[in-house]
Amino acid sequence: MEKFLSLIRRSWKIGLLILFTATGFLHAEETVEAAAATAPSHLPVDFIWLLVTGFLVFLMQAGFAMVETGLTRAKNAGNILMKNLMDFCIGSIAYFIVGYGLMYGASKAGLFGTDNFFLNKANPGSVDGLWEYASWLFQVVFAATAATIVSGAMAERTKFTAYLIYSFIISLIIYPVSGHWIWGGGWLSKLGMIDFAGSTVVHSVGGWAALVGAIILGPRSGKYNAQGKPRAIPGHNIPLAALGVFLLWFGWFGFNPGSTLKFSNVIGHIAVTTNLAAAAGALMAMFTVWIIYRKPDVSMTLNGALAGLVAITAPCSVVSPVSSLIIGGAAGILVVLSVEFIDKVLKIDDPVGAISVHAVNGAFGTLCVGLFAESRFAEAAGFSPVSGVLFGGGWHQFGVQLTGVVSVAAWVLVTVSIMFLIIKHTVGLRVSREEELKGLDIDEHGMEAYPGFQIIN
Amino acid sequence: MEKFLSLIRRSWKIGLLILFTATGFLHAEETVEAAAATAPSHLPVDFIWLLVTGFLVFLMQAGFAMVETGLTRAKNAGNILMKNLMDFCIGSIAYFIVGYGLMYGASKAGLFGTDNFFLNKANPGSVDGLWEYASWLFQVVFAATAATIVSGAMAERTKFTAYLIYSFIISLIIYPVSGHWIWGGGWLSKLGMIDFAGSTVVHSVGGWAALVGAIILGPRSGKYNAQGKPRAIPGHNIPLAALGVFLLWFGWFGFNPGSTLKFSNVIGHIAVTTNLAAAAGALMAMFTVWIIYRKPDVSMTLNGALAGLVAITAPCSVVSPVSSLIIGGAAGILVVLSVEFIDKVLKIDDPVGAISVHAVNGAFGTLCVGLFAESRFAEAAGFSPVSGVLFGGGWHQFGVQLTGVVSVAAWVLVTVSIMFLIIKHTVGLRVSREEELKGLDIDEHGMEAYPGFQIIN
Amino acid sequence: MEKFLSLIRRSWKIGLLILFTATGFLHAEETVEAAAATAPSHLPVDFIWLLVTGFLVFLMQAGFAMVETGLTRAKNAGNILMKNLMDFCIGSIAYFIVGYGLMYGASKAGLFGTDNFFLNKANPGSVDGLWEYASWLFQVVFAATAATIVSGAMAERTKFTAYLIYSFIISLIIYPVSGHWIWGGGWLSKLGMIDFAGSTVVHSVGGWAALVGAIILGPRSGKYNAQGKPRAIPGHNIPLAALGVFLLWFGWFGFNPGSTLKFSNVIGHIAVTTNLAAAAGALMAMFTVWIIYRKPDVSMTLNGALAGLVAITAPCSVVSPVSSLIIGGAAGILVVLSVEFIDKVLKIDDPVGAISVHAVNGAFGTLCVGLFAESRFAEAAGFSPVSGVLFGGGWHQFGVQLTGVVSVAAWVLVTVSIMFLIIKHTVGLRVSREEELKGLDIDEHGMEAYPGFQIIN
Amino acid sequence: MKLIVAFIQPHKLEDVKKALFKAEIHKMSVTSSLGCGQQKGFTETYRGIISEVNLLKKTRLDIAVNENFVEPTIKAIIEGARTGNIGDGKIFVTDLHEVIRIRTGERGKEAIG
Amino acid sequence: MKLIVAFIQPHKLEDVKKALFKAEIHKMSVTSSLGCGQQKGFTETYRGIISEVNLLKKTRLDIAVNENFVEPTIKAIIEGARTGNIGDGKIFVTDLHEVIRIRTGERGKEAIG
Amino acid sequence: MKLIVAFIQPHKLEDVKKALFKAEIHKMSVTSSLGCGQQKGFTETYRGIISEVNLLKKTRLDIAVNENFVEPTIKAIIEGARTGNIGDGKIFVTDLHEVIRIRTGERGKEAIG
Ligand SMILES: Nc1ncnc2c1ncn2[C@@H]1O[C@H](COP(=O)(O)OP(=O)(O)O)[C@@H](O)[C@H]1O
Ligand SMILES: Nc1ncnc2c1ncn2[C@@H]1O[C@H](COP(=O)(O)OP(=O)(O)O)[C@@H](O)[C@H]1O
Ligand SMILES: Nc1ncnc2c1ncn2[C@@H]1O[C@H](COP(=O)(O)OP(=O)(O)O)[C@@H](O)[C@H]1O
Repeated sequence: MEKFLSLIRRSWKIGLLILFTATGFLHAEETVEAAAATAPSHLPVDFIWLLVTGFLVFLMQAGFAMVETGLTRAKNAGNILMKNLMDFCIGSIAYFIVGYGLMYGASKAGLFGTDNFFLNKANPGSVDGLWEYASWLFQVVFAATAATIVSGAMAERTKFTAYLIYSFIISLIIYPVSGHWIWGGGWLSKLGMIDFAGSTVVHSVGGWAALVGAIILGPRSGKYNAQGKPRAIPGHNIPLAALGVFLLWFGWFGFNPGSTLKFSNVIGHIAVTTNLAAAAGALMAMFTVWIIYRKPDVSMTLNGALAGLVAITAPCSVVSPVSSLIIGGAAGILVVLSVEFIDKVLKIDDPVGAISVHAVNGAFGTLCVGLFAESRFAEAAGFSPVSGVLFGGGWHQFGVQLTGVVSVAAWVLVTVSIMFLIIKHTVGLRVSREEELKGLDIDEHGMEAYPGFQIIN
Repeated sequence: MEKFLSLIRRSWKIGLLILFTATGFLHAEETVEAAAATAPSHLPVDFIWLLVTGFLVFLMQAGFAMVETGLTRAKNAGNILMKNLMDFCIGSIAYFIVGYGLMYGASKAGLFGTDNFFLNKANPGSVDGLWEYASWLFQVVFAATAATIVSGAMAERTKFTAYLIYSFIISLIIYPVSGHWIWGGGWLSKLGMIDFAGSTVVHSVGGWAALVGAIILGPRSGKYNAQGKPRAIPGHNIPLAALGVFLLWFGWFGFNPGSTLKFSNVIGHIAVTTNLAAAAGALMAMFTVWIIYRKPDVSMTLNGALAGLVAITAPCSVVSPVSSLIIGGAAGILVVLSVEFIDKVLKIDDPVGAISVHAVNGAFGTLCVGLFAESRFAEAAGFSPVSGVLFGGGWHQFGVQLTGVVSVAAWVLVTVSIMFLIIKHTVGLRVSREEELKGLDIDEHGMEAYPGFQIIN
Repeated sequence: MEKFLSLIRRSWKIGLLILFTATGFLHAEETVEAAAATAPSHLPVDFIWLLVTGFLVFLMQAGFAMVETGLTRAKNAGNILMKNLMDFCIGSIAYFIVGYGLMYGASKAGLFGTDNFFLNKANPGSVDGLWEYASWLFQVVFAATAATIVSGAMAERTKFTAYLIYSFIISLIIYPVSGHWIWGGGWLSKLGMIDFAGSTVVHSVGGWAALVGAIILGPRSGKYNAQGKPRAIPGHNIPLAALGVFLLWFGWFGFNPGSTLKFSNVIGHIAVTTNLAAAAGALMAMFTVWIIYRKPDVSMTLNGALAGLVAITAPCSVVSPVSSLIIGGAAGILVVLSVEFIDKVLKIDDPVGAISVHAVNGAFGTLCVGLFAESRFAEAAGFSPVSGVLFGGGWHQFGVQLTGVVSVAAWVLVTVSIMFLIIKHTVGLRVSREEELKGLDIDEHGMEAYPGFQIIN
Repeated sequence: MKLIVAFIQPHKLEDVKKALFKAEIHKMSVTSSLGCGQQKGFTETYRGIISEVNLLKKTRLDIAVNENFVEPTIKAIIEGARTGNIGDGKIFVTDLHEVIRIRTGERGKEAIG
Repeated sequence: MKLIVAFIQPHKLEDVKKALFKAEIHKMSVTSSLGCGQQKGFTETYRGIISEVNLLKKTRLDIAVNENFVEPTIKAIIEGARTGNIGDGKIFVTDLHEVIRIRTGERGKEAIG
Repeated sequence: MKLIVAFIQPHKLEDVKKALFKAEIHKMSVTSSLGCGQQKGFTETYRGIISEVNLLKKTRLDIAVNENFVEPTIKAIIEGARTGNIGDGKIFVTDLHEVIRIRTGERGKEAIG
């Protein structure tokens, strides 16, 4: 019995010890009962995981900036960099003031959130209150990703002030509302839509906005000749663009695995599907251009990697590695065909391929959930055990996904059209032809990106 | 009773199991009692947090290198890169030999540390001994940040050997001593000074040293005309500079949140204030130049983001997000006015704006603790519950902060002046006018940064 | 007794609570007994550490891409970027299909693994099954590092298709087999060889392959004059190369500390030795070139940092910080002499110094384990308490290390020679002289890396 | 034969090329250059310093033609480059003593086109 | 005196330099340029667009020589640059009125070499 | 009219411009160039290889002037560029047949300034 009692004593001590050390914030004097009651809902590993992955996603801003700068002309480099920087700065503030509350606040009819503006539910007095800060940080870098996509499609001809206004509005209202539908407990999430890391929530939103912007702006002067045939306007710094893709890929390891939103054992699986889809995307895009045009085009291959990443973003946690190869590979082919189609048939001028990468593959990836999901992965990732069409789950989930894709597209296309048209008829959306020919750096910013270098065009 | 006993058995097993797995280093054979006695003072999450954030801070070296290279001329690019690389290499060694001990060793009268040179308190035999390594790693990247700031202000005219000597001395003595005062348990920390992540400890130290260096060196030839009017000498690669700012911002998510030095639930809050201040800094700097000079200058906006980051570094853990917006925004305005003042009134030539960003805003940020601190945040971050002037705390804390700012400035200004004057009169501080005109790359390194590119000037 | 019972109840509650929150995946309904039985072998901190460090290692792909692009000519920039991207993409797939199984599957006579192809042991149903994914992710980025090294040595003259084939084969078979010997439980690991993070497993494998490739290809045209004297062919973008080195250094903080493969308290120590060796490597390389050629050459100093990193990779966990300074410093000197020797005596054309950095210093670093290992570090890192020659351990361990170095070299030299010779006589290994002179970008990819810039050569 | 050297606004290059092609002048060499002319430069603000940039980016064309093509070439350049604003550029005409086509070794009028 | 201006294929520069050195012509100036000539440009595909690049990279040489060196210079350039393919380039020769060596102020035939 | 082409040390450009402005010559075109002259090149070490760089960076000036400005221009260039060392550069003067200001269509002496 003595031994027995000592055993108990020990076990009690150990329990307390671990609780104490593991959670950190509990004071030893508190009674154990109380301790159990205030047990942290968010563990240190949750904080660390969410923040570290959020930091990686932040670095995607650098990635986008480099890709977009590299794939456009030297004379507009300063301008595109400023736009990339500013959409993050303005977006951060808009998302702090209103966006986050609209997305994750208490839901009004499943349509939008209604509180937690100015992060006012966050506070330093409790773990939950502190968690709110970490959560905002993670969400703001996603909001900024959606915002920054547009700059690429509208590059080399958009007025700087117009872009600032656009940045504010998309992060303030447009992104948060559809985000609420899927991630904030809104109606699409209730329907059972799965968009794990945001093929639709983030990428399609950015992509559709990019589509509208590129259409309303019209093509860069010189992009189409009198007969409507497209001309190539090569990007001025391919190494920078490639660096950008590597940074984006790196950031995506935050984007997808971090979307568990707290520590989970599935993070490794998500990293694997993410990586394989990107690899397959680049590879298949390369082979596709190679076959069609006889040369493995570098910038298109770079787009292929991004297409794979965008497509796997929704299904990354619910599909097998082999499926991720298929999804990524298909995305790689799709992006080439889509760039072709948009450029040559629709005659929409998208200098960096943003529409094909983010809108088209965002939609494609979201639908892939309905095709490739496997219940065993879905369950491990914390979803209900859905299966896609190809794994015996029938067409229900696909229908749900399609509903999500279409309704978000509709929301963005309509609101963004209104926004851009208002901007166009007030401050103006496009620089003058003169300014465009000289380059936006000179007139908008009074500078050159590479003074001293002899550059033609 | 049987059920009861089995419950106890189970609970005992679980306790042991968790202890075993969670701490990792305890051997199963050790008695539980002993285990409790040697409970680790540093948890796995502490190690991971400290190291991962330290790694991010390391990447700031790349950020500084890119910013400084981008904002200077192509003919000096190789030289500035070498300086950035070398101050880290030499600084690492100096900080290993002496610096770390001087900063964090047993305090001598609150003035400097006296042991732990060559990391000799670190050892692989205990958690505390192993922690010492992690701690050094985190600290050395901070030391290197202080050192590297100077290269920007002294760019394009400083002798390479002189710079190597400077690097060694600042990391060996100058930075560690004032660091000891505030972070190493020295007299300022005893006064109650709060400099959470180093607006003063790191940035001001670098900034004041930069000021002295720039003054003693004198302006680049051609910077001021005969009438003393400044001429613009544009940086040669703005995309590189922008990339550098993104890398710095990313690294700052290690710099500030990591300065908890172990896991803490406040890391999310710190990340939020850091991000908002940077965003506000960039935005306000942009609007300020825009109003004054009619153009949103890119390089100044980049400086604005950095100014916001430097200013929030001291108060990041003790102020609210809204305060961080104000602090960052003010820093953004301040940096523009300061660059103006230094360039046009003081006529000190600082090619990248390092003095304005790091010294001026480092001081400003440190004082902001005395203005904007709120007890609820201070407490959560582990400080005594101080409040700033604006939150009813009176002027005491402000006075303490001011004492810190002034005394560190005095320490650095005096020691660095002596150092640079000695260097000047021995090995020489500045390259010849001829060499400066040709570019430092040719004469100091026998190379060009961009061979093959046609570059004028 | 009432108090006693309540104590027990509490301890039971706490135990369960912690178990529940800490492991996440256990369902409350499961009996405690069962829970104890399936206790996770892999903790959250293990997952986080492995994945985050793996992500950092991924970023080394960007580092290699930038270093290799920067140190070669503008006319081949697109090509080298594509090669860097593609070896990762193809390597990922090859390593998924076969490589990983061959390296870590059940060992056949200590020679190669025989199962776990297509990651088929991974599954979402258990912690171990999920761990397998994380583990693959970490391993694939190492495999890709080995693969990508070769592109630098073979730069500016290798056919793109030949390179794609090479990439596939090295990640499919060559790297995994020797990797199995040392890391997969194969014969060298049984001999007791210590190659903590892969000086031999990763770097030497890449380096020897690079050597073979560079020999079979022959030098770039114009590299040696009629008298066999080497000509300098300067890299076109030194800032990019420097950025690459910073990214590699950053990634190495994942490479070495992450090679604990799960959380361990020694990670800080490893980060310290890694950092000091890199610093010493850069410094000593700089002084060495400075003394020999009167100028501190930038690209050689960059190589020095990498040499230090490669050399410390094997011994990072078993040597003291002071030893790491010596190892790194020696590596810095060695790399300069080796570049000299290879370039001027052997007359092998290695544009970026890959052979000297990875093969020579990989071998050197592996041998350093046998010289500098200290039992106290080895033990803390989980090895048997070996000591090197200089610390009283005698020549045994050195002999083992040497065996490893030689046998891996033999394996790689033979298999890679066969592979390259087959490629050479089938698809062809080298582009035509015409194509080489024009630049590979034009003919292989139909593009230029910097259109618009006026570039000579 | 004459060598015509023109300095034009960089963003007018496309228009000038078009005008030249229309005039059946297909051969030329193009370089980027910095110019100082009547267009006194513009004021750039860089980091708060208003600086007079007096070396403006220009594009230089070198066109070798036979005598009868001199005026059409000049006309085409003017047509493509003129906006009526300062900075439009200048055309210089020098005598060309000899032209040799490297490929064939042909000389003179034959070689020029 | 004559000023010889040649536009050659960039990758022939080394060979041309060698040929010139052999002919004892050591002084020259080299610039990169874009050229439009008989070589009608190649088709590049960029992002799936087949585009006719008609401004090809060329290297421009400016060589000032005394009369007796004109033909050797032309010969050397041709020797180094000719492949027989379109795109080999052109050589233009103009009269040189005066040459001044800045260092010494020397003029004319003395100054040229 | 004459076209003056000068190759000078890049870092002398500012001084030369100043000297030209003082001599009231405000119009010019500037290009960067590589030159091979009496200055035999310097030895660069790149990665341990001592290599003779014999194409040195030079700055090229093109200045079109009326006859009476030829000597002042030459003098100003020399004044700004001369250091007395090898590498100071050269000035070439060719005849200028015609000048046209694109903006106005003016020709000749009027157009040159
Ligand atoms: N006298 C000259 N010598 C050399 N280049 C000249 C001369 N005059 C003009 N240029 C070149 O032509 C460009 C345009 O000349 P500019 O005077 O601005 O045109 P405009 O005559 O229409 O005002 C200048 O930037 C310069 O490159
Ligand atoms: N009439 C011309 N005026 C100016 N430059 C010319 C002219 N003809 C040729 N060039 C230059 O010479 C280069 C080579 O000429 P090209 O016609 O391609 O050679 P080839 O005569 O062998 O076909 C062109 O790219 C262009 O730069
Ligand atoms: N004969 C020439 N033809 C063309 N360019 C020349 C010639 N001589 C000199 N140059 C140019 O002038 C530059 C300076 O000439 P250099 O001989 O170095 O000057 P110095 O006569 O003072 O020694 C050379 O680099 C080259 O660009």
